[in-house]
Amino acid sequence: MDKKKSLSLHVPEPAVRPGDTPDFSNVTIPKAGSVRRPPVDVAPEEVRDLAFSIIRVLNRQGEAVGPWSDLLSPDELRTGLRHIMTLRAFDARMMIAHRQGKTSFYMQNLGEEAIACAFQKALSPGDMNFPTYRQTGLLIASDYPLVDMMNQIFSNERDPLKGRQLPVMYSSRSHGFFSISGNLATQFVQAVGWAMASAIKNDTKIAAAWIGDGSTAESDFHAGLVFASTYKAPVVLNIVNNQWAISTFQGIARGGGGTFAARGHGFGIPSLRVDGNDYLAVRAVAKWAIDRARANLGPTLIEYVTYRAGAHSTSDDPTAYRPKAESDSWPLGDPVIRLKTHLITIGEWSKERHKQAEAEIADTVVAAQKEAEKHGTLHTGGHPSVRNMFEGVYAEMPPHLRRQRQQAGY
Amino acid sequence: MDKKKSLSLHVPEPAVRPGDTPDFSNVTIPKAGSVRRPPVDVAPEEVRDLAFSIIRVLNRQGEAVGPWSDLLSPDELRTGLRHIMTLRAFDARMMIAHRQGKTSFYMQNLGEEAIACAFQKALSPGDMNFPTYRQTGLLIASDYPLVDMMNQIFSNERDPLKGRQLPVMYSSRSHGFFSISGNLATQFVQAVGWAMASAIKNDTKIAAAWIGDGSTAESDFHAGLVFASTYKAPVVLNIVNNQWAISTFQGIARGGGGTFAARGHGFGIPSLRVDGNDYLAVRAVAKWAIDRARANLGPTLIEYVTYRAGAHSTSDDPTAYRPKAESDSWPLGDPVIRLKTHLITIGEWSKERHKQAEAEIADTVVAAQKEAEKHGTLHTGGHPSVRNMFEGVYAEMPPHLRRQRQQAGY
Amino acid sequence: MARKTMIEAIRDAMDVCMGRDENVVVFGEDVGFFGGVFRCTQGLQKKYGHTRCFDTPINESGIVGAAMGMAAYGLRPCIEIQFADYFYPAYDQIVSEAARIRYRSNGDFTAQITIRMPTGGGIFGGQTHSQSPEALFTHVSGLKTVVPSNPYDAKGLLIASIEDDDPVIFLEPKRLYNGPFDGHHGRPITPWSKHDLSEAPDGHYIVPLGRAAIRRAGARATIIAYGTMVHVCLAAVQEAGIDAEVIDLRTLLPLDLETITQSVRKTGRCVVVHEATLTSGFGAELAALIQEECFFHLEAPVRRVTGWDTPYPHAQEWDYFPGPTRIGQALAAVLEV
Amino acid sequence: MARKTMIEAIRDAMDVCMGRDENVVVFGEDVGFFGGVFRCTQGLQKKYGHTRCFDTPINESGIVGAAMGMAAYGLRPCIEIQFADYFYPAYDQIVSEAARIRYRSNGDFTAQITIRMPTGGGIFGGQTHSQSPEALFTHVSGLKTVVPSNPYDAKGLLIASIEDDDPVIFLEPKRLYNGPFDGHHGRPITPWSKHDLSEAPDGHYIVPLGRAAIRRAGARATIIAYGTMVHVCLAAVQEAGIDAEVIDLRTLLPLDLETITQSVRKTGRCVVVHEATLTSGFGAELAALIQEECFFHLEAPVRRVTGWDTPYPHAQEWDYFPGPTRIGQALAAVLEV
Ligand SMILES: Cc1ncc(C[n+]2csc(CCOP(=O)(O)OP(=O)(O)O)c2C)c(N)n1
Ligand SMILES: Cc1ncc(C[n+]2csc(CCOP(=O)(O)OP(=O)(O)O)c2C)c(N)n1
Ligand SMILES: [Mg+2]
Ligand SMILES: [Mg+2]
Repeated sequence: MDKKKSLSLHVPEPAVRPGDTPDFSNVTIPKAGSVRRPPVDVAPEEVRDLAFSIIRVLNRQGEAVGPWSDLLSPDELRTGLRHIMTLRAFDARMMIAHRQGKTSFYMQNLGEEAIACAFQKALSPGDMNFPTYRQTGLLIASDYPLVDMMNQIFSNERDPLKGRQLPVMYSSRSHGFFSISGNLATQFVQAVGWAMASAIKNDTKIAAAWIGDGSTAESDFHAGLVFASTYKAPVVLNIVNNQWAISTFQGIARGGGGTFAARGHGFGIPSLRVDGNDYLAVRAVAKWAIDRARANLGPTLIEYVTYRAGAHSTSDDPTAYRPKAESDSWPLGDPVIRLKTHLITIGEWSKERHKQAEAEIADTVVAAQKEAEKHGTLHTGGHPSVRNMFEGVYAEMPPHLRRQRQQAGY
Repeated sequence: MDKKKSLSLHVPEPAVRPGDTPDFSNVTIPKAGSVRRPPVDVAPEEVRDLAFSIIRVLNRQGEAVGPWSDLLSPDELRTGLRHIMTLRAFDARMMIAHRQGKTSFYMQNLGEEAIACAFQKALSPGDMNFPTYRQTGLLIASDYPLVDMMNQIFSNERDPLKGRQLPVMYSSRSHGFFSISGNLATQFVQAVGWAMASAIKNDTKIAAAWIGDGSTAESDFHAGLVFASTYKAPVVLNIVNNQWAISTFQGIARGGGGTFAARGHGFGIPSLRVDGNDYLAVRAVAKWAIDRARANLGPTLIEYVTYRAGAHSTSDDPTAYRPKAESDSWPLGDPVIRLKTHLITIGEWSKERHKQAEAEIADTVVAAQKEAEKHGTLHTGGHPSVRNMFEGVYAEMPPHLRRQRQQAGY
Repeated sequence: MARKTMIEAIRDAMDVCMGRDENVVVFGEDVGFFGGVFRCTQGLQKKYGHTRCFDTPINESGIVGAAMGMAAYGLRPCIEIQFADYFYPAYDQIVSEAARIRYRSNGDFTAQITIRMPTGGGIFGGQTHSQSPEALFTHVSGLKTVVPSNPYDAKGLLIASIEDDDPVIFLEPKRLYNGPFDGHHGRPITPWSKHDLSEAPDGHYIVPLGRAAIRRAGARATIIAYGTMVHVCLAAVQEAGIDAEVIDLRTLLPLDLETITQSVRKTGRCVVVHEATLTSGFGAELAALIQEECFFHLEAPVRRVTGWDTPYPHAQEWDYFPGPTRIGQALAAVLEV
Repeated sequence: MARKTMIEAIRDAMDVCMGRDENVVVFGEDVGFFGGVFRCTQGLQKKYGHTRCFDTPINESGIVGAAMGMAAYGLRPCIEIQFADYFYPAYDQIVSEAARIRYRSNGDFTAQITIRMPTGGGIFGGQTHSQSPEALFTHVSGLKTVVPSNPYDAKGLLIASIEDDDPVIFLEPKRLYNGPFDGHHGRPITPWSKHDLSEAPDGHYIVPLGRAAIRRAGARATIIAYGTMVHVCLAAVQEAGIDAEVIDLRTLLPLDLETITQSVRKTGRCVVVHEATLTSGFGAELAALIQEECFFHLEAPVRRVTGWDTPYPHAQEWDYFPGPTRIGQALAAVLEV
């Protein structure tokens, strides 16, 4: 070993940048149906390989194949399709509403819709999600009213959160959706705490934690894994790897780890990777992990491999840091098209029905928006009273806040 | 899956508690010499097994065996023995000094002496350790003056840290020993930053991070792994698993992970486990990791399997939470005895020489203590001026501190 | 016999709450089998089982974050941070999560969590076992901050905190755990059994949050303190022979401003005392409020006696600690004007 | 042409420092190729290479912790926390490490680190993109805290901060990035090019830390502010037609107490303004100091105009923001007495 050789810093860089030709040749995509399905009580050591593969059900022909495929009825599939189409339509409308100044901010789910929508349908009532800002599908798939989401986005007089929160930072205990934090990763260990509570109370409910690829670098991701592994908490730990964290490609957070799913190995947590754009695969893997948690077998880590097809948020322009057409060349395709193709392939759907569904969904979204706008948008119409600004800081308003509210004239 | 079955919380418990018979039958100890030694440029994936075994060199007969054994000359071994004996003698004196009220606090290294002493000798001048409070061996093995350590412990007028720091929280840039923090784990990612700096400057120096088993649960452990893995920093990441974190057994921090070394796997960092009570094994593994870092091959994680034979600190009584005799039944033995036996076995040492060495070391330590006590102990004799309390908060004293110093009358 | 040390009173408060409400759970580093490094949770695991009182991994953010999730579920966690000096890794969970969850979710989720931490110096703990970080909590809307000065209050305030539906930071002056401390560190420790306020009745009672106590009525000046400093101030007043009123805040937020202003309007002079560093300490808020509210009653500026603006040094501890001498000087100074 | 926006001035400061000193490195989330979400580091990676300006994993504790290690090695990191609202996970590294390393190691190791963070509201950022946490830094001995209000100062203060041998918290009022803001949110944005203090010379110059600037001389009252609030206060003074002196602190710690006391002794009346919440905000320290130092010159209590003691709300942003009206009212109130 030549001790005199000088060191150099390795700074990971994405393969391509704006102007380059998109290239995903480094992403190995196993054939649909090729990954085995172990029993839920499998020993973690025996499924290490599943963290380095990708569980896929839908093949290029739109067929559902392999051991993870035998799950859903055509009705369930159509419901799933409706959910992801609704989410996409909802996003599109809200992006326009943002451009029209009806809200200050928006974050869309484009390209990732299948993940949260499918996961939610694998949960049972009473289970609790601890989501990030990009799991709106959880609400859609649990039939949370679109109009309430819009009321929140518009910060209007019916906003369930009284204008206090940034748009899309929903909260709904009744729909199993924990209040979203702007501070990344905090929810990850909170989910574990919720699951521990359920176990302490000998309940049957389980929790689901959500985090983005970039945010796995945050410390509370570690805290979550440590607590989940120590107490074998009934929780599903979900990592949505959409390849980007604002302008930062996943290689920065992932380092030399191969995959994000592999993070679970140091904790003895079974860790699976799944095609996030394959509704059937997501739902099957989600069910596996949820069953495992419910059977008191402890946590499971799931990495959803997907691609953030849109901008990070309405404050961001991705053409500054990645090729414009990168999204189109993403090898796992589009979740709507893949599910639609599958339904058509099995004779349970058609182009016409799809068109019609699109129109119906558009109508539903537009109707909800009309209704929401009656109650105001950010700068016009009804809005939450300023009194609300002072309320809810504590269960009871302490004297100093009462005084401040009076000073403010409310 | 019966969804109605109720959950329950798993809280890990040690096998035995005070009153029980010590039992380490669950600790699998591979035969000395049985673990392979891969080349330093091995791919991390190819050494996963090394995180689940224990690299050992010294067998029960005191022979050095296997692929990690061909390293040290008899002189080096004798130096090593002197270091660990000195540390032990030093600790013993300081424990007494504490009981005599000469210092407020002390933390000993009993049972773990080989680790830091052997590691330090594998480093090169200019390399930097980021230690915890239980790596005093780094200073001993780099010939830091005992009297300066005692001056610090006694907070006397020669205390290099001017009485500002808790005893044993040494700092010595010149001896490659970063200032110890009372806040656990912070140093772990700092070491990675130091190593990154060395790489940025195309230097040849490397860093070593240190952490206890319990402290791997802290978030900065994760931060360290993330940064080390992303930038392939030239750093050796050391976990000293001495089985206990104050009263908490290692199962709480380790959870279901099997070993602490396995934590590296999720980051693609080669991770080795080594017999921490085997001076030769520690030194060989340390050299392997240091060579790797120096060759710009990136970080290595090492778990040292050892046992905290003493109390956590002078504020602690371990008989409240573990069997009194647990230490005696620790299957990896005592580092002093094992190295001594080896030297005798190879004909390079004798009981007599050992006795004589013990006496010499005792003299050296006593002489250092006499010298240090001339300059005061915590409550008697020379002590740092109170002026020092106000100095060194900033490079230059700002006006408000000058005013406060005057108010205080200094 | 209801005389208790601070430690016993604190332990008893948790015991009472765990006995009355199955949703109360207690956890933290070393709090389970061992009963905590200061033994405040001793016996609780044995009595209530290891799923209601347990050890955690050493991750303060995880401890508070897990408590957040448990509170969202409906439990009522009372958690321990081993020393107040170690809350920093949990600050994000405390500030961004616990303090704001009710507000941001419009009451959909709440954080009925009590976070206990031993605080303050006087035990030669050096800069990482001596801190008084209360001002870092009082600046955060949504938190309540409590600092008891005696066993009676400690028990009643801790029960009130655990039963409170908002997150409460409960700072335990570790120098008071085993006896009142008047700042004369050279003298032998007085045990709590000799102090009236160690009479902490068994069973349930509360000391309501947000109410100060007047520990000594007086006419010539007002001293405002909390925790250890209450005892040091009482000693200083006695030694100075000055008829000062000594207010023990007990709760810093919500603050009992009325008790303070009433007293200062009466005395016209005020000294604020705490162990934390001066700049941006809680004394700044007190001085600011008092000059706002009592401006025309003040005969002299409000003076602050506090720790210096340095880390808490190890060997110079007693030069750092704002002892009776410095308090006496400040009293004299406000009276001189 | 040396007219610059705040963003350009900040970028230029880093450029100048990186050019002069190879030990200056710049990193943080999205600061490398992209140049930061506010584009303050745009072009630096291209110019100085990706080992001197680079993206980091999203771990604020890691960012500051790595910078600590680099500073121990001898580098001079200037790092970005994407929003001040996200410094909390790094608080332990800032408070327990950066702020104390010089002291605890007796100068053996130091933390010459500048931590930049966009701060303040006014962009509908809601509670997690609007915070002003300065008081959480001013309470920490060993830190310096800087808040520029214009491009000239931003550049000079940032260079001074990077060259400073102690850790500096550099808070950038994001509402000022693209133009001065007088609090009238309904009006179109004025660009910096129209403002005198956008004249920030090219090359190296410093604005020394610890010195306030008088932005408007006046006789009847003193207004103390920093960052965005300086402009809002100037507007309020003009609109109220009151001859008030407006002090821009620029550095909160070390504080330029002399400029403050001189002014208040002259005017006898003082209003302190900041965007952060009231309780235990930096205004409390200012009010406490002023009443201590200027007691006999004060004609009226020092008044604080600040954000309310609530999280920063999204839709009610302009009711939260302490705008010209509230400042005018406070001015009138101190003058009434
Ligand atoms: C503690 C914290 N640090 C930084 C940010 C700023 N931030 C918001 S989103 C984001 C990127 C997150 O990326 P990822 O986790 O991959 O989620 P994605 O947006 O891709 O869904 C960053 C850095 C934040 N919100 N909180
Ligand atoms: C942030 C922080 N949390 C808690 C503590 C209190 N504490 C000091 S040592 C210790 C146990 C550490 O155990 P381990 O990491 O196994 O090291 P060991 O003492 O066994 O060498 C704890 C909890 C601390 N110093 N810092
Ligand atoms: Mg992402
Ligand atoms: Mg240990």
